[in-house]
Parts: sequence; structure tokens; C-alpha cells
Amino acid sequence: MSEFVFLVVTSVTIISALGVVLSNQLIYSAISLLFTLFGIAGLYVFLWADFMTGIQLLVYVGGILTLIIFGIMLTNKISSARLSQTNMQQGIGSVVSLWLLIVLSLVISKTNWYSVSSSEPVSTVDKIGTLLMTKHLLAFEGISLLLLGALIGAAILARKEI
Amino acid sequence: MENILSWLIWIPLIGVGLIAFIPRDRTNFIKIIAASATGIQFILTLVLWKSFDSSSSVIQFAERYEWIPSYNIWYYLGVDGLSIPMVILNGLLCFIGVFVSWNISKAVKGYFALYLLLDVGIMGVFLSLDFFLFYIFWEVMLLPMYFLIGMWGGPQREYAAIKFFLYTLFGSVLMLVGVLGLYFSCGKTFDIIELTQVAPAALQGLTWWGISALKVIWILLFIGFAIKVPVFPFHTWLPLAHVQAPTAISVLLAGILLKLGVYGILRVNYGLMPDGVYWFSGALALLGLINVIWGGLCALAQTDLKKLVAYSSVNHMGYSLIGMAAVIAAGESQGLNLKAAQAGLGGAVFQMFNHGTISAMLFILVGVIYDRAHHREIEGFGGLASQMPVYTGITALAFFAGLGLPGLSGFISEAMCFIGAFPVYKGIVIASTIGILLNAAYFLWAFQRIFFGKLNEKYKDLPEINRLEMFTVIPLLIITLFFGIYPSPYLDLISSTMDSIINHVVSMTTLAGM
Amino acid sequence: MIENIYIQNSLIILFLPLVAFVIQIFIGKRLPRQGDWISISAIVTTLILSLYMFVSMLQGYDSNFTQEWSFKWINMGSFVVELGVLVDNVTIIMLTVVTLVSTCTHIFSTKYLEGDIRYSRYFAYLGLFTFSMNGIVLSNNLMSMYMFWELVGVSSYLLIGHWFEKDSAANASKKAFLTNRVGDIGFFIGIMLIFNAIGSFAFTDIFNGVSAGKIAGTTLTFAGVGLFLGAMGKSSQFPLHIWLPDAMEGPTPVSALMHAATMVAAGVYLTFRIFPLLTPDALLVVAYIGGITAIFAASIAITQNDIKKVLAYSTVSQLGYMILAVGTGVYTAAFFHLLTHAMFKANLFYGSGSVIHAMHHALHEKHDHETDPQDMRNMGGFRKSMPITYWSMLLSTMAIAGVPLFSGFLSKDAVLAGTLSFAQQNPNHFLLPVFGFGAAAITAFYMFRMMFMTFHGKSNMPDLMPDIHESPKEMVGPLFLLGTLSLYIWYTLPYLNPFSTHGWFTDLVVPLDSAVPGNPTAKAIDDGAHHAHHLAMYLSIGVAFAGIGLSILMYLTNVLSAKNWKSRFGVLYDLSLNKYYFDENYNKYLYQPTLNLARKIAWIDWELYDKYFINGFGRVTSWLSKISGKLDFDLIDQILVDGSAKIANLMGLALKKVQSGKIQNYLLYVTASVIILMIVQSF
Amino acid sequence: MNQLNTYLYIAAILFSIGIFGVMTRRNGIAVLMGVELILNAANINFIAFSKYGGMNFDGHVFALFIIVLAAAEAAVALAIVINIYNNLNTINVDEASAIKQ
Repeated sequence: MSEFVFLVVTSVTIISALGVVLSNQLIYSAISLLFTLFGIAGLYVFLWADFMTGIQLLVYVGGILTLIIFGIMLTNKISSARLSQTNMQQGIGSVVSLWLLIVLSLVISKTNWYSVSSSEPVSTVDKIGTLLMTKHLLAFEGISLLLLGALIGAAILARKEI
Repeated sequence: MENILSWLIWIPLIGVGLIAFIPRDRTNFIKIIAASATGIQFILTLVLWKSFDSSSSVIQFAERYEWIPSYNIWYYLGVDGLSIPMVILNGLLCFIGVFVSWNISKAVKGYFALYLLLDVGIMGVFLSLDFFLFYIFWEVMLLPMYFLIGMWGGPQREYAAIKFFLYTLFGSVLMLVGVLGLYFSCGKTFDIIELTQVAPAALQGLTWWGISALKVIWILLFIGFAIKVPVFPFHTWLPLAHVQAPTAISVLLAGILLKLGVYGILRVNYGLMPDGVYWFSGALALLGLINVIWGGLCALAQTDLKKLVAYSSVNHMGYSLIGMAAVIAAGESQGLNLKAAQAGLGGAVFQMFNHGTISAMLFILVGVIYDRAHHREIEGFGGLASQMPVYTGITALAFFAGLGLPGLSGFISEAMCFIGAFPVYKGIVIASTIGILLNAAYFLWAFQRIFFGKLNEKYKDLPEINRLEMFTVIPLLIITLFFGIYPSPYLDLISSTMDSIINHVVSMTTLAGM
Repeated sequence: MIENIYIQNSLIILFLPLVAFVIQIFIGKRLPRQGDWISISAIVTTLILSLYMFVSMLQGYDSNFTQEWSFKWINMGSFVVELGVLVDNVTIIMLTVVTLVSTCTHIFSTKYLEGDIRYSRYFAYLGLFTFSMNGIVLSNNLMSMYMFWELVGVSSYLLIGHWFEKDSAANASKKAFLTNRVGDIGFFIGIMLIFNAIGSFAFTDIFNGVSAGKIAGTTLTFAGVGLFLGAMGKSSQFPLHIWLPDAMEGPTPVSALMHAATMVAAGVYLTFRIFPLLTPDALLVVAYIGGITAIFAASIAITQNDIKKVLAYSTVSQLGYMILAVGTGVYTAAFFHLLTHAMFKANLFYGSGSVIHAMHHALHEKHDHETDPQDMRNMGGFRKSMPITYWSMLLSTMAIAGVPLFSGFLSKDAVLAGTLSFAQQNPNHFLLPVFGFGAAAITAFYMFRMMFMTFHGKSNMPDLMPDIHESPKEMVGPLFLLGTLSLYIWYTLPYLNPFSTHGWFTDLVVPLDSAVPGNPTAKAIDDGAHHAHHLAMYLSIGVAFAGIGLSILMYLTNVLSAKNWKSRFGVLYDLSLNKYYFDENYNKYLYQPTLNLARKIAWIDWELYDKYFINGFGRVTSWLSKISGKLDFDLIDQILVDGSAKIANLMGLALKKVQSGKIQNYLLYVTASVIILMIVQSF
Repeated sequence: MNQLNTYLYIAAILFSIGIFGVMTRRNGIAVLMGVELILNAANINFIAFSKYGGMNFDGHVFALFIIVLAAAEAAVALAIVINIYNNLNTINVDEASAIKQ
């Protein structure tokens, strides 16, 4: 059962990811991205990362994606945003990407990964919280500063007159 | 008279040089120079005639200088009985042509310069005995002609000029290929006289890609010359060029240029490839027949007088072709009928000359009426006989000459062609005698429509032919009459050369090779 | 140079009219009286010379008299053409006839054409004609005969077209020339056939060659028929007869000279000359053509109303007689008929000319330019006003009708006797004498019809009568002279038997044996004709009087109504009146199709062949050149030549693109490089 | 089925797709979406290694940081895009090269 669900989640993720890059209309890409993000959240569930699943849904789906859709709506008329969604690199880009995929796959399959599977899942929230406040405190502070900077910067940039 | 032949060729060129230095508004001076250049040339041709030994068939007055030794090319001039009448005719017609074009008003300087250049080319072709030189003069002739038609011609002159040019260029390209074929297969020489001796043996049994080289070269050269003649399927440039060209150029075109074709066939095809004569003479006679009938019928239907005369040229040259085909009568297979061969070949060469004078006359006369009425529609005239009796008389004589009336030169040559060809090509000759009827029909019908009937009111003030025009026609008329009554001077001039051509064709021919 | 007096004389006779022609044409107009005296003195001189020769011929009285002289005209070694002069009794007689009639015509014309705008030109052409006719007569070879033959055609052309302002005259002249040319083609083919076989044009050589068998059988038949075709054209034989009636558009004296007495007789003269080479088959053709022409033309002449047309058809018919005679072998009879016919027919034409002249003047007085002065329906009762014309014409009419005591009787009788004898020997060909006698009857009928309509009865236009006068003496003189020459006595001297042709003529012109081996000898033919002579004579007198009697009944005493007979034979009458629709049918089935063919050919030549085929080459070439230009530019130049530059450029561009400033490109390169690095690393 | 390699492959696929998107899209926002895909692919790897590396939660923390960064990046990028759009009336990245100056 779970394997079937995993298969569904995986295929949703990959297909909708393809939809993101291939669809002609920007808004479809955004919607495809929504499904991709959902799918990835699903993958997190399989990876026993409950907190990350939540964050993924909250931040990505709730935040970034909303932001993106807003951006699309601000910059495009939805109906007319279908032309020339790709540049002329499409052909060579696909080749390169495919090669990249092949190379990566080769690497993945050739590498003998260190892998120990833990016996059962545990709650991740407290562990992450402890780590953030102890081992990664500095990074945590840094990232919050960055976030603040980005906030201010974005606000300034998005104003009509600079 | 050292180098008389060179002088003949280069005197008009000196004229061109002189004209080049005269201001363009001194038109009379230009005309006088042109007249004197051609006049001197004409006198020289007469001198040449006087000192020519007609009993000999060898090349006379030969001049031979090395020109481009690395390719064995010589500056080789000479005359024999085949070329001398043409040389004289050219001298005469070029001289007359200057007076025919006396009233040219547009770009006189250019006109006469080109005119003299044309003269150089024609004279050169008749005199040169080196193929390379021959070909160069052949092309030299072409260019002035193009400009003379294209700039001083009628309303459709550009079209006519380009057509003439392309047609003849096409022919000369084929000729060039043929000439080169001869050059490489006959020991790398351009010397026509030498080739005459060498070529028959050299071409014997030679094949290119399985086809007899002789036939290929014959056809190539024949088409090149046939376009000039013009032989039936290659004739359509002629009416157009004639109609559009200015009168003097039509005169030269009909009088001389068409003769180059026949001259070339006799000089080159007959001389170099006697085997081919046997092979091709039937076709030659047939083409002659088609020329006669087709040209005659076309002339009958024309409404433009000049076009009628142009088609009459097609018709008349047909007789020449038929006569030429008769040469094989002297062969063994035809029972050594030397009589017929002489009559036919002599008739063909005589017809060449006669057509030169007669059609020149006709074109001058058409020009006279065109200058006055500014059109050439046959139906547009009527009753001119009472208005212009002298002109009518002269035209009548010219027309009668054209329709082959005994007492005028055209008859003798036509009759000789027929009589000569008859033993060999009975059917063709009998069929082509219909041409005699067609000749009479189109000339007389045109004559009636132009001169007979009630005088067209429009033309009741038309001036009579003037002295200058008379001066251009009368000499031709006298020649036509003289040779019509007494052809011997001409035939004596050519007969030994004709005999040598016949002998050459007959003796060189080895039917086994065919 | 030439010692022989006969040759000298004949050459003078030949060339003197030519000299007159040249003078007249160049300066005639500027001379007093427009130079007619030059022509007349020239022609009178030739007449005197001819008469001198004639008299010396009579003095010599040698039936074998022959003089020949020739020179090499063309000499190309083997191909030699000799032209020359042959003088024998026939030539001398013919020369006398030509010069006599020509002299009469000259004199007659001075009045008839008085005041004509081209008076001098007219006399010039007469000179040209006389020259060429003499040339035909004197030729000793086919070549020069053919040449003069055509020249005669030209002078005929010029004289018929004398009044070229009239379209009918212009058409008639052209028609005459072209119809003659048809015959001339046959003539020329005949010449070629003979020359091909024998290699000479001279009559003597030809006859020797024929008897030597150099040419025989079908070829000889064809040659003979070919030569005869020329005679058919010139002598206006069926079916080439169409031009002669139209030729009446020319001045009447011309009709008398050329289209009655001499030129048309040239055809007969030619057949006479070539008789020895005609094969039996060819002779049959000749005989039938002649016979058909004789009766056919006569049947047309019955209904014609134009006085000159009647005479024209009668000429055609009489020429048919002569040809018939040649065909049946009695060719000296043909020549005899030629001689007598020349006299009386010329006279008849002068008479008609005189009548027309009078009519013309009378109409002119009345200012009537509508009425046709040649239409007999406008005449009648001229006998009193024009007595000399009447009597002279009556004499000639008697002659042509074949009334005894007149010349025509003798010659016609000889012809008919020959025909009858031929039919007796070849019963299959019984039609030939039927043609002959039938035509004789019809001739008598229509000739008297003409006389009665013109001179007898009441005038149909009485108001003209006061103005109808006898013609001036220049015109009456020839009438008188030739009228008397219609009497038999001139031809039978020194004998006086009016019923026998025996006389100087038969003594001097003796038939020769045919050169064709196997043909009947002259003696056999002569005997046959002699045998048939009496029967023929009775028959011909019978038919002549029958014709005359019918004519008297219909047109003089009006016992029989011509109108009734006309309606009784409605269809035949129409056919005859319209000349059997020959002109219409020729026009419909010959001229128009030829013209249409010519137009089509010209159209094909110009609009189709030239425009599409020849210009098609141009178009194909220009199309090819466009393609090759395109190839040249697009492929060679743009791709290959510029290509190398472009590749360099492209590489530059490619390298430039690396520095495109576009992040995405950079990303691409980075990714690609990473991949490459990874691959490289893995090896 | 549920082992490390599966997730790595999925991540690799997503990564490749993301790279493709970034390379080929003209629209700035679409490029951004490609970038999101790449980041997500990286996150999947982090989480997967975290699970199969003995439940080491450092991976989770990194993933968290990445999400934060992504959010910041998205905010700034979109601000820039909107600005470009306002100025150049297009958000196609290849046309917006005027910004190079």
C-alpha cells in the first residue's frame, strides 16, 4: 500500500515538475509547481521528516508559491502569457539536462552509499529545535538577519520608484 | 598592290579611327569619311577582280603571317573563286549602304563608326583562311550589328537586336565547338586550306562516344552557318531583325550576312568534310524545299512589306540550298553527272550573289517608301503607280527580279539550282517549283495592292524617288539586268573553283566510311 | 560577225522592238507625240524585214529550209547552255504574223488610245511584247523559249494592267500572270526532265536524243505533258482558261495582238515545236484538253453579252481546236489554223475595238458614264453607221464560222479532217471529232449572234445612234487589211480551189515524222486526214450552216425567241452565263484555301513557333539562368563562399555568445562543463 | 523500494528538470520556479541522507535553512522582477539585458 502511495507521490512530483518547465502558460507552471511541492512534501513524509513536511507546506506552498502567483499576476495578463515561454536554448538545454541526469544517475548508481536505516520514526521537532539553538545557533541568527535584509530589500525594490 | 587583302579589311577600320577624331556635330564630314572609306574599299575590290586569275582555282593574293605561334594560329588571308564575288558584292553594298543611310540623324558618329566596323568584320570573314581569324571576324561582325539594330532600329529594336544577337551567338558557339573539334582531331591547325587536305583523312572513322566525329562536327558547323542562311527551323530571327533594322542594315543583312552562311557551308563543310556532303545532302535539299515553300507561304500572308521581303529571303535562300545539294550528282553513285553538279553548285553560288543584289534593292525600295509614308502596311497604300511612276518602275523591276523573271539574274541562278538538283532529287525539285508560283503570287499581289487601284487620297502629295535614292538602287538594278542577260562574267569567275570543290567532294569521298 | 542574212534579219527583227521599248520607257514621254513614231517605225521595219524573208521564202520554195545559229550563253565546263536562233519556214510565217498584227495594233492604237495618260508607256510595252514574242518564235531551244515565254507573260501582265486604276484590270493582270506561272511550272519540269536525260536544250539535240531512245516511255510522256502544261497556260486551255476572258480588261488592240492573234498562239506554237517528242499518251492528253476546251469555251461564248468576252471565249475555243489538231497528229493543220485565226480573230477584235470606240464616244457625248460600252445589249443597228467595220467584221465572222471561200473554212476543215481520221483509226476516241464538230456549230451560231446583236436589227439605245460614227482611218485601215486576209485565196496561192488547203502553205510547211519511235509517221497521218477530208468537209459545212441558220432564226428574223430558249434551258443557260462557275470555285477551293494556309503558316511561324518555341528557349534559358543565379548566389556564394566566412563569423559569434551576458547561457555552459568534467574525471 | 537511491534518483530528476527550466525559460518568474525545483531537489537529498545516515538531524536543519533562503530569494527576486517589469514592460530575462549597464 505504502509503496503504491510512494509511486503515486513520486510520479506526481516528477510529472508536475516537468509541467513546471514545459507548460506554455506561466500560470500553469505555477500550478504545476504547487503539485510538485505537494509531492515533495509527500516524499518528506516517507522520509519520516514530519516537521519539514509542515514547513514545506507552509513556507513553500503557502508563502513562496503565493508570492510567485502574485508576481505572475502582477506582470502578466494571464491569457496572453503563453507566447515564447522558452528561449532558443531549449534544444541544447534539454540535451545538457539529460546528460546531467544520466551522469548524476551513473554517479548515484556507481557510488556505494553509506546507509543505515533507523528502526522507527521519531518526532523531529524537538531534535531540530535543540540543534538550532545549540549547534547551529550562529547560522540560525545569520539566516534570520538575511531574512530581514531580504524583506527590507524586497520592499524597497518593489516600489514603483526607486 | 602588296597586301591588297589586308588593305581591304583594314581600310574601314582606318575610317573608324578617323571618325573617332571628328566632333560629333560635323555629320557631313563623318558621312564623307565613311563614304570614302567604303568607296576606296569598293575600288580595291574591283582592282582585285581585275587582277584575279579566274582560270585558277588556287588561293590567290595570299598573305600569311605568324600570329600566335604557340597555338599554330596564323594571320592568313586569301581569295578564290568562291569568295571573290562575295568580296566584290560586299564592297559594293557597303558603299551603297552609306548613301542609303545618308539621312540618318541620330548619333551619326556612332552609326558610321559601327557601320565601318561591321564592314571590317564581313570583309574579314570572307578573306580569312585561318579558322581562328575567321571566327574572330565572325564575332566582330556580330557586335556592331547588335548595336546598329538595337539603337537605330524600329520600335521593337531592342527585342530584335537581342534576338538576333542571341540567335547568332548560339550559332557561333556551336561553330566554335566544331572548330575546336577539328583543331584537335586534325593535327592542331586552324589553317582552312591545310585542313581541307588533312581533315577528310583525319576524320575518317574517328568516333566520339560512339558517334562519328565527322557527323558531330558537320552538324555543329552546319547549325552555326544555317542560322545565318537562315535555314528553316532557325529562320525566325530574320524577319524580326530585318523589319526592325534601319534600311542600310537590312540591306547588308540580306545582301551579305545571309551569304556568310552559304559561304561557310561551302568553304568549311564542303571543303573539310566531303564525306559529310554525301551524308547530309538529302537533308540539305529537303531543308531547301522547306525554306522555299515555308518562306513563300509566309511571305504570301504578310501585311508588312518589309517582312514580306524578309520572308522572301528565306524563300530565295532555299533555292541556294537545293542547288548546293546537287554537288553529289558528280559522284559515282549518281552516274558522274558533272553537268548537274556544276549547274547546281554554280547556281547556288550565283543565287547567293543575285539574292544579295536583289534583296538589297528590295530593302532599299521598301526604305524609300517607308521614309515617305512612315509605314509599311501593304494594305495601307494603293494606286501609287500614278503618283510615283519612276519608283513604281524600279520596284516592278526589283519585284520581277525577285520572282525570277528571265532576263533578270535571279532566274538564271534559280533555274541552275533546279536543273542541277533535278537528277538527284527529282521529287524535292518538283515540289519546290511550286515556290516559283508562290514567288510570283506574293510579289505580284503585294505589287497590286501597293501600286494598282485608285490612288489613296492620303498619298497624293507623295514625292517621287529622289536622286540619292536612285543612285543607290540603279547600280544594283544594272547588275541584276546585266547578269540576267549575260551571266558568263560571273560564272567564269567562279567556275574553276566550283570545279575544284566538286572534284574535292567527289574524289575525297569514300562512301565506305559512312 | 554573222554572215547569214536570215539570221541577221531575224536578230534585227528580234531586237529592234526591244530598242524601241528601251527608248520609249526612258524618254518616250518627252518626245513629240510621246514617241509613238519610234515604236511604229521600229515595228514597221521589222514587218518589212519579215515580209522580205517571207518573200524570199516563197521564192526559195524549199520545204526543208532551215537556218540555225547559236552561241554559248553559259559555259561552266560541262554545264553548257547554248542559246540560239532557228529560222525555218514556220518561223518566217510566224514572224510575219507577229509583226503584221503588231504593226496593225500599233497603228490602230494611235487612235484608240489617243490621249491616254500612259500613251508612251503603252507603246513601250507593245515593243517589249513584240520582242519577247519574236523571241519565242525564233528560239531554237527550250531554255530561251522558256525565258521569252515568261517575258511574254510579263508584257501581257503590264498591258492587261494598263488601266491599273481599275481594280478589275489589276486583278486580271495578276491572274493572267499567275495562271500562266502554273503552266510554266509544268513547262520547267518538262525542261528539267528532258535536260536530265539528254543534256541539252536545243530542239535538234532533243529530237535526236528522243529518237535515239535516251528518253522514252513514261518519262517522255511526263516531259511532254509538262511542256504542254506551259502551252495550256499560255494558250488558255481548260482548266487554265480562266485568265483569258479577264484579260479583256486590257485595251482592245492589246486583246487583238496578244490575246487573240499571237501570244495565246504561242502555246500552240510550242506544242507544234515539240510535237516530235510527244508520246501517244501525251498526244491523247493534248487532244482531249484541246477538244474539251474547244467545246467548253464555245458553250460559254453563246450566252455572253460583252462583245469582247464573246470574242475571248471564241479565242479559247479556237485555240482548243489547234491543240486538238496537234493532239490528233495533224499539227501542220494546227499551225495553219493558227495562221488564219490570227488574221481573222485580230480583225474581229479590231472591229470590236472600233465598235467600242464609237460607243465610248457616243456615250461620252451624252455624258453617260454608267452604261457599259462593251455590252451588246446596248448596241444594234450599227451596220449603217459603221459600214467598213461591219463588212470587215462580217468577212472575219464568215471565216471563223467556217463558211467556204474564207480562210477559216480551210484551216478548220483540215483540223476536223485530222480529228475525224484519228477517230476512225481509234474508234475509242470518237468524242474528239464530236467536240470538234460541235464546237464548229456553236461557233457559227454565237459569232453570228454577235454580229446580229451588234450591227443588225434596231438599236437598243436609239438616242446614241446619231453619235455613232465610223472610226478614223488609222483604225479602219487595219480592219480593211485584215478583213481581206480572211479570204481563202491568200492561203492557197498559187492554187484557187476554195475547198482544198493545197497551196504554198502546205507545200512549205510539211509535217515531220515524230521523233518518238513507234508513233505513226507523218505520211500515215496525212493519208488518214486526206481520206477523211471529204466527209469532214461536208460535215463542217453542214454544222456551220446549221449554226448560222439557227442564229439567223433567233437574232435576225426573230422567228425563234431567244428568251424562250433561254428559259427552256434555264440551268444550262445559267451555267454558261456564269462560265460554269469556274472562277467562283477556284476562288473557293483554291485561292482562299491557299491564302488561308499561308496565313496559318505565317501564324504558326510567327505567333507559335517563334513566340513559343524559339522564345521558349529564351524563357527556359532565362529560367535556368535564374535558377543557376539563385544557386550561384544562394549556394555557391552564400553558402560555400560566404559560408566559410560565416563559419568564422559563427565561431566568433559562438565565442561571443559565451560572453552573452545571459545568465542562462552561463548556466548552460557551467552545467555542460560540469558534465564534461565529470565524464572526463570518470575515465 | 524505499531506499536511499530511489530518493537520490528522484532528486536527480528534479534537479535536472530544474536546471532545464532555469536554462530554457525566458520568463523571470519561470526561471525562479526552476530554481525552486533545484532547491527542492537538494532538500530531498538532505532529508534522505538524514534519514539513511542514522537519523542525523543536521540535514533537516540545512533543509530548513534552504527553505528560508528560498523564501528570501523568492521575495527579492520577485521584487526585482516586478521592478524590471515596471521599467522595461517585460520580464523576459534575455531581453532585460539592459540591466547589464
